[in-house]
Amino acid sequence: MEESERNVLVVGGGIGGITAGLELASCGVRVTMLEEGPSIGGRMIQLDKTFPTLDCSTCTLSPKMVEVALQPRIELLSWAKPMAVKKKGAGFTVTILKKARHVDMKKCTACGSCSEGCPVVMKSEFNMGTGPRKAIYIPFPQAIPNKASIDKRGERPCKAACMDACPIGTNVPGYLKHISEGRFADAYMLIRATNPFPSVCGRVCYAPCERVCNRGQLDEPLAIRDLKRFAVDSFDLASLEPPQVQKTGRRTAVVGAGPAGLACAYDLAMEGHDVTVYEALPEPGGMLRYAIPEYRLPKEELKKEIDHIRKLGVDIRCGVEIGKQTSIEEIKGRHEAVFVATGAPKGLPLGVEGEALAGVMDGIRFLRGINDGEHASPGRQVAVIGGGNTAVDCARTAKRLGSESVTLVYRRTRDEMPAAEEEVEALLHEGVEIEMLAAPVRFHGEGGKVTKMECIRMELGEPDESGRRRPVAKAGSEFTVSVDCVICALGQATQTSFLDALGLAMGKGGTITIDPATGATNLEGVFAGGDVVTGPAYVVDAIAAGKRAARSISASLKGEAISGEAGRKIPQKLSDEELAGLTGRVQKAARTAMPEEPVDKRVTDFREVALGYSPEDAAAEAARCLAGQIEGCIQCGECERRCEVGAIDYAMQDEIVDMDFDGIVLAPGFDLYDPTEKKEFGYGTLNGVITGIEFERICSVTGPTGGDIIMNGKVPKRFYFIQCVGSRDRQSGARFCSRVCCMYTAKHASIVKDRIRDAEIYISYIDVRAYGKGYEEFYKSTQENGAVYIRGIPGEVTQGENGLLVRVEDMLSADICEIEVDVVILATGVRPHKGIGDLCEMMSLDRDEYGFIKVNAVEPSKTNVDGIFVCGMASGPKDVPDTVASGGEAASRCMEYIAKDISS
Amino acid sequence: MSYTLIVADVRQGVFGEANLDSLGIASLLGKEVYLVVPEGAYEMNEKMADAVVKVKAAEEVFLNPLNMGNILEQVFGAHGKPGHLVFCHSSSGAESAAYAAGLFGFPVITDVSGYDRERGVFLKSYYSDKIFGEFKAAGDGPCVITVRSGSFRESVLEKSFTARVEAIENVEIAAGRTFIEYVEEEKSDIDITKAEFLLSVGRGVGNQDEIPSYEELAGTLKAVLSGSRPVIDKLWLPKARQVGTSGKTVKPKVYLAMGISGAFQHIAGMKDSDCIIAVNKDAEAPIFQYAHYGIVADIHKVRDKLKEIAKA
Amino acid sequence: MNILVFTKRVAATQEEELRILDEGKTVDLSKVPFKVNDWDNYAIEEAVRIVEKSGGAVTAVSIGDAESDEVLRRAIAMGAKDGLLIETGDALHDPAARSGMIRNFIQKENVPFDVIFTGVQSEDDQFGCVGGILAAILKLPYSSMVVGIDSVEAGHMVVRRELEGGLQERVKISTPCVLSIQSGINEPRYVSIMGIRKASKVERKVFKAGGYSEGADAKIEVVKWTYPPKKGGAMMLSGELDDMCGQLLGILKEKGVYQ
Amino acid sequence: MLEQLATRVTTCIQCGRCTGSCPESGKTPFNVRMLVRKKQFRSVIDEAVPWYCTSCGACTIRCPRDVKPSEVIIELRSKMVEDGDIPVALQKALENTFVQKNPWGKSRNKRAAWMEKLDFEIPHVSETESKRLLFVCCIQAYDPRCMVIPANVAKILKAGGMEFGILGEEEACCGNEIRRIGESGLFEELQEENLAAFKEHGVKEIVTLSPHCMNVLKKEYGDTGIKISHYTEIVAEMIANGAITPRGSYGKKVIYHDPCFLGKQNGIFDEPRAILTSVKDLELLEFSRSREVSLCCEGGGGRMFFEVEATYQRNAEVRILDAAEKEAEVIATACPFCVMTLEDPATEKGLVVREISEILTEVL
Repeated sequence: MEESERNVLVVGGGIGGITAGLELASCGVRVTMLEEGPSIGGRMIQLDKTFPTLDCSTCTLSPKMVEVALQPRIELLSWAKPMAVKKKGAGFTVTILKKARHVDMKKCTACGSCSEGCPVVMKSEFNMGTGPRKAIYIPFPQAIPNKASIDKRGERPCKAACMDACPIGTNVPGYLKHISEGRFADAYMLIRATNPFPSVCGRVCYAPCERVCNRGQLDEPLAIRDLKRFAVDSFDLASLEPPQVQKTGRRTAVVGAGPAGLACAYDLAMEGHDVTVYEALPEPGGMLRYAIPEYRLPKEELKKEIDHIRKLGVDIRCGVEIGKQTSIEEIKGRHEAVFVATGAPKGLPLGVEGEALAGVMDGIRFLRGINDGEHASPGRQVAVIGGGNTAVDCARTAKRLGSESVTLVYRRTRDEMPAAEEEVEALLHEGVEIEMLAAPVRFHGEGGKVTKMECIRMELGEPDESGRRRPVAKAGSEFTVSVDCVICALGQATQTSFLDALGLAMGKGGTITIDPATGATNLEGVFAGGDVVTGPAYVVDAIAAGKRAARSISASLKGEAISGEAGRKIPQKLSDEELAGLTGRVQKAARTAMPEEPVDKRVTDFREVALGYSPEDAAAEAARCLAGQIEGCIQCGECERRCEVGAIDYAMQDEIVDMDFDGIVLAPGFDLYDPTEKKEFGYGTLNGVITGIEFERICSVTGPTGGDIIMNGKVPKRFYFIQCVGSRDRQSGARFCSRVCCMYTAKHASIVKDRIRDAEIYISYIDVRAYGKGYEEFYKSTQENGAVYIRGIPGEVTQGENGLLVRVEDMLSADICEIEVDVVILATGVRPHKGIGDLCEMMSLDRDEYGFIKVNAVEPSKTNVDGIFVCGMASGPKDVPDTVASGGEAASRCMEYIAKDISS
Repeated sequence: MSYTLIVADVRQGVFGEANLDSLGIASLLGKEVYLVVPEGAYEMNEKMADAVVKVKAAEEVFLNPLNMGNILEQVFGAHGKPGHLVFCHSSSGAESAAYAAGLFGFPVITDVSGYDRERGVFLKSYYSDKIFGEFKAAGDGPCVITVRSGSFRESVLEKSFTARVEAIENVEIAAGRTFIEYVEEEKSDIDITKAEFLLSVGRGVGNQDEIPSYEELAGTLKAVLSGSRPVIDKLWLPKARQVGTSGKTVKPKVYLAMGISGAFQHIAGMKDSDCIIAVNKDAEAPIFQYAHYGIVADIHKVRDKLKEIAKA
Repeated sequence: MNILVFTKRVAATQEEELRILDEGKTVDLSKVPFKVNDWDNYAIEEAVRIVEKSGGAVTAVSIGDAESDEVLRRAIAMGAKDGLLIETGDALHDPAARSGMIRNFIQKENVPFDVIFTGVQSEDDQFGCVGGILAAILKLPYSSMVVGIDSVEAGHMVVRRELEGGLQERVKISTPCVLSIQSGINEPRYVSIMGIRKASKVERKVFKAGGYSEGADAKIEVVKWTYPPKKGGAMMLSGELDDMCGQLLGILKEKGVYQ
Repeated sequence: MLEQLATRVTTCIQCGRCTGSCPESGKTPFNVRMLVRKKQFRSVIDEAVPWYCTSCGACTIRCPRDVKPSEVIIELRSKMVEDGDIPVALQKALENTFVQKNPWGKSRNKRAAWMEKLDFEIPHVSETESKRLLFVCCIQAYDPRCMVIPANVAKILKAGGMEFGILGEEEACCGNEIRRIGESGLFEELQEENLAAFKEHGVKEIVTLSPHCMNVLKKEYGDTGIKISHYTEIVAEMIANGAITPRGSYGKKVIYHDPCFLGKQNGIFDEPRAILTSVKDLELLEFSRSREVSLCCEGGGGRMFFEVEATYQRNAEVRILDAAEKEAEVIATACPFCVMTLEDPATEKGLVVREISEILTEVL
């Protein structure tokens, strides 16, 4: 027959459908093959071996699958199924649903890095749940088409505002998902992917993510920072070997070993560049090391992070003061790029009379002294001036050093205090008082030591440029309090005099002016970021600045144009409708409180206040994340971030198309009986009870263990196979024999014998149905190889002391045996495919009493509808050879039909 | 009507203790007491009756109710009809009493356990002792009564003289029924349902090694040893010895339960015993609700003490 | 062999608390269920076994009110061929009266028999006399307390009688005769409700008692019904071990089981 | 009339799942598969054998062919009952039931004697508005150990604000066990008597105490139009909707034993557990053989009234050993038969058996 314009639809990509499709295509017919799942191959590709020759199933089938992919007359549509069928002349118009796979098949290279990063772990359908897969996945290496797809089962109920709010775009939903499912190390690594200081951010980050968390609209925001801390605590960073990176030999320098500098250094080192960090102080860490007190961020934790950066090859040189040991020009000359991140280390003076008296000190210096190991009490009656985090740190520290009374004096009210709310809360808990709407105007002293502080009352006036209401002194409201120590924590300033020689463009207040998108200064090769650019700000902003500079430096070193980061999205709130929709769906649950050291204990020393979650608490808290409430992809964006070819498309939509065909071959395959309802066998409740197809996956070289029979981490020795589970069974509605179980069980037994020499094997049967050539012989040899066949089906499987207890009557002796085994394998019978009902309805096909497609007895591929043919298990139980034969038969019947159509 | 005639209860040469009850009621009836016995070496206190009529016939002949008619006719011939004709309420006594009552057309009241002398009424059990009836013979003719064992023993009055002895020389032997032999019950295993005195042990015996010493106690007390289910289940005693719904239902005169708490199934098998004595260290044991007498004590100590006293 | 078995419907009082009414004149049985007399059940079973083995027929006879038909149906279900009811409204407490009525009935109706079985006694009145009196007035040999029928020959039977203390006597008794059957002689078969329903289809003849009461007057009378002397719960023996054991042995002696 | 439950012996393919499921197989001569086979071939059956069945129902539930082996056993027994070949103890139970409407032969007049333990009156069901009947059941009406159960349940229902009444002396044995013993005629009589009483008093709803009663009323009395529940269903609901709240604490480790007639045969697994877990400080343990694979205590199918001639470890004892291994202090169950069978070996091991209502009453 010559090339025709005939088109045939093949529904189902199992061995039946493949056979029919290839036969038809080889006859010149254009074939459209619909596969409901991600890949063709059907059940057969899941098998380890085929019966009775014990040929490798994959070896037999995958060439045929490849042929399907290469056959130009076959158009393979995966994730596709028919929706409606209309008769059109002698042919049909079929409405086909093509489900969105959210991956552009043209771009996807099947590199697998998307799956690697995906935090959503699901059960692999291919492995029958015996192994995992990710929400973005390729079901198995031989898959056709060999493209990833995203298992997106529902719309994410929140908008991941957390990620948008985070200056470094931390994959919050991703790591929460990991934590909620107990994969704590994965959670840590996901955090670490964008953040060289998880331990710091898990403790002192101001958590902009939590402020925007949309769970907060429902009940309370997730404890994102605390969960990060949990992930950090459960990971031993010291054991993490830094990745091997290809060295570029490019030399870069970072000035200032604070968070911005170190973050930049880390990212540069990860790119393979040589990095030298210059730090004036004796230890690296900047403000993290010298300003944040031990009870909030233990030095040890910080040291671990910095050690890891050093392990990466970053050369941190401390005690090197620019302008003394070396000069900025010299550094610039020796390196191809310099990142300046010297921070804002200078305390701002108060500017009132008596500031020079002994006992009046600068907050930053005070904290630095403490962090250097000084532990003398600053005084009995301490006043701390200021309302920021530094002021709060000073006050809580003073309390810990034994000061009798500590009072925070602040110009505005508590609402305007820039310090984090929970810090202020803790401060009050620990017994520090806040004197609001007051400002010192004068210090009085005796013998050069401060004794009294004179303040004035303030009131709030018009808002200033910061948006806060400006405090205005109330004339005549002066009052005096006794003090013996005043700590001023009003703010910090940069110290940039050593840079003067460079000629950097400077902004107001001594900050360096940069391109905010790239971090570049006016000088080529010089970048800046952190507090030296912004004035005092948050840790995570500094880290972001460091990372931004590293990105720009890397690009410039590669000779690429320095482009800014793609614009960050603005965190979105939930609309009222969205919120209403959630209210019914999501159970309200309060945020899990972080356990803390009791107040009476903690104010006596510098131990860390926040104690960290237990794994259970952490998992429970993380499970509150709205993104994690849906099954499948949580749209955390990790794959998108990793995909180098930009193939990910979350917005991809399902497609519905109408196509015309001259004939249809149905090969939808079958389902396996779910033995859960047979409670007595313990499937789903007893560990070690599995189905035959699950066992097939465990045995398979393409399975989760690479073909080693390992269950629960051990090689099982004692096997019990139970046949006829859900076959010949009136109670489960299937009185028919499934035809394949006797032989696949024999096959399993011989696979076990082959791989585990000393295995004990029992097989319960009613009667062994070994029809045809080679089958009976195979059954015999299985027996001869030592499988014990027991005539009689067990009544129940229970948990024994050292395994599973199978209770069975050996009917040939009428003895009741209790046999202890490691594994019980249920030879589950076959059932009509669950989609067969819809299929038959849309095509007006008759079904038989068991629900299979009804066929003509003498033309076993013919259905009651002319032009629609069926092959494989869709019409009743068949083994692989019979299915292949039926595929061929269906193809030839279909050819006959469409040829008639041509000739007429 | 000047006398009370007692037909003696004898068996295998023994003049049974039950005769004391016949003699007792005869004393209460207050008339001359005539006692009919077969001639033989029966040990009895001949001061208890006014006259003893010795029947020259074998014991088996005497005990055959068919012959009793002829014996009694001879007594009546000599002394006239008695006011009351008294039998023991025993296997043979009851048999002969009924037959004699039929033969002579006398009224009969059986199983008499009390007598009200004032009102001349006999107390007879009804409905398994749940109710008693006060009975009286209609008319003034002779009346046959059978007396319940143990009911009148205390009323026996010893006469101051030895009874005079009379004899009946020839007894006409009826052909309708003849004695063949005595049969001891088959003793393949003891039938606990037949025992009058059961010593029953339960879980409280603790272990199998204790069983022989309870067997020994049973021997000393001439009791039959039985057990509750746990003891049988553990094969400490044979199944035939089990008392309870799953074993045998027993109604001995005395049921001495040692170390049996009184599971419901067990109680069902023994609650109708005449006298239940329970020994248990648990004062709350349910068996005490069914027992007539109870001892709260360690059963092994009680066992040893009983043996000690019984042997002394 | 034709066997006539007397069976009586009696009040099942074992579990009941009985009340005496009308100052001792009546016992209230209005709420008490009724059943077949246990001893009669054994008698019927034994009779049925004999005819099953050596031929003949069992005829069950009951004296009582119309309800007594129940025990006849039961007897038929067990294997009796016929059921005869001598219907009387009054309770006959006097065994002499019962026996007289039976004699009159047998003679008047010419009821054929080779042997008459009765239970040793009935559960309600516990007289244990009907068999003996009946034998005497019919001038037939008699044996009570029959716990075994060893052989049934033409003209005689060999039976075992239960004596005290586990002893039995074997006697030869010529037929026709009257035997009072002791419980334990056999294990009566269970009579299912289905069996009783089937038996209902067999016709039972009813005779009015009035025709047989001549010379069967009561010879004794009930003066009054009384309650038995009250028994308490368990009397707890107390004292030292010696005392308690001593008292225990005393009780054993008193009960006559230990000398 | 009970609709005859047709068994399907001819469809049996001799797979043996029944024997493998049977709590009596192996240790006793009872082999249910063999009996079905013999029934197929009408072979002679040893008279002693069918009486081992505890009617736990596992065989029937698990039979893939719907042969209903436990009904086959009833059929075999029926034949034996009609022939009078029946163990004496069972015979007594049947005769007692015939006379006194309870297998123990206790006075029918004392069927409401358990109420003496109550400090309030329970009306006759005809005097109630709801026409809701508390069906007491023989063992709980008479056995001193079990009499507390109706009293407790009555207290609990009252506390939950539920109105109910009883039939008192008019109540007859439900007949569940009688039917299983094979005395179908007697069962029908009991059924008729009870149904007549239900009808006469317009009973609309029945709360049962014993799962055995519930089973027969629900499944074998035909379509009565009466709502039948086990009390645990009612009480669990009361707790769920706050009608009653256990206030006291029960600081013990409690293991729950599923009665066959409540669990396996009627699918009530969660309600008793819900009641137990609602009790403060009560630590609920589970047998490794629980719910659908719970081990039968051997109290059913007439086995309460007679015990077979066998010397094997009784399931009740196995159960108690399992409970002890799980370090349970209390074995809770919701069936009087289970209480009776479990209590004896439990006492020996120093464990306590409690009907759920006993625990609940303690903490209410």
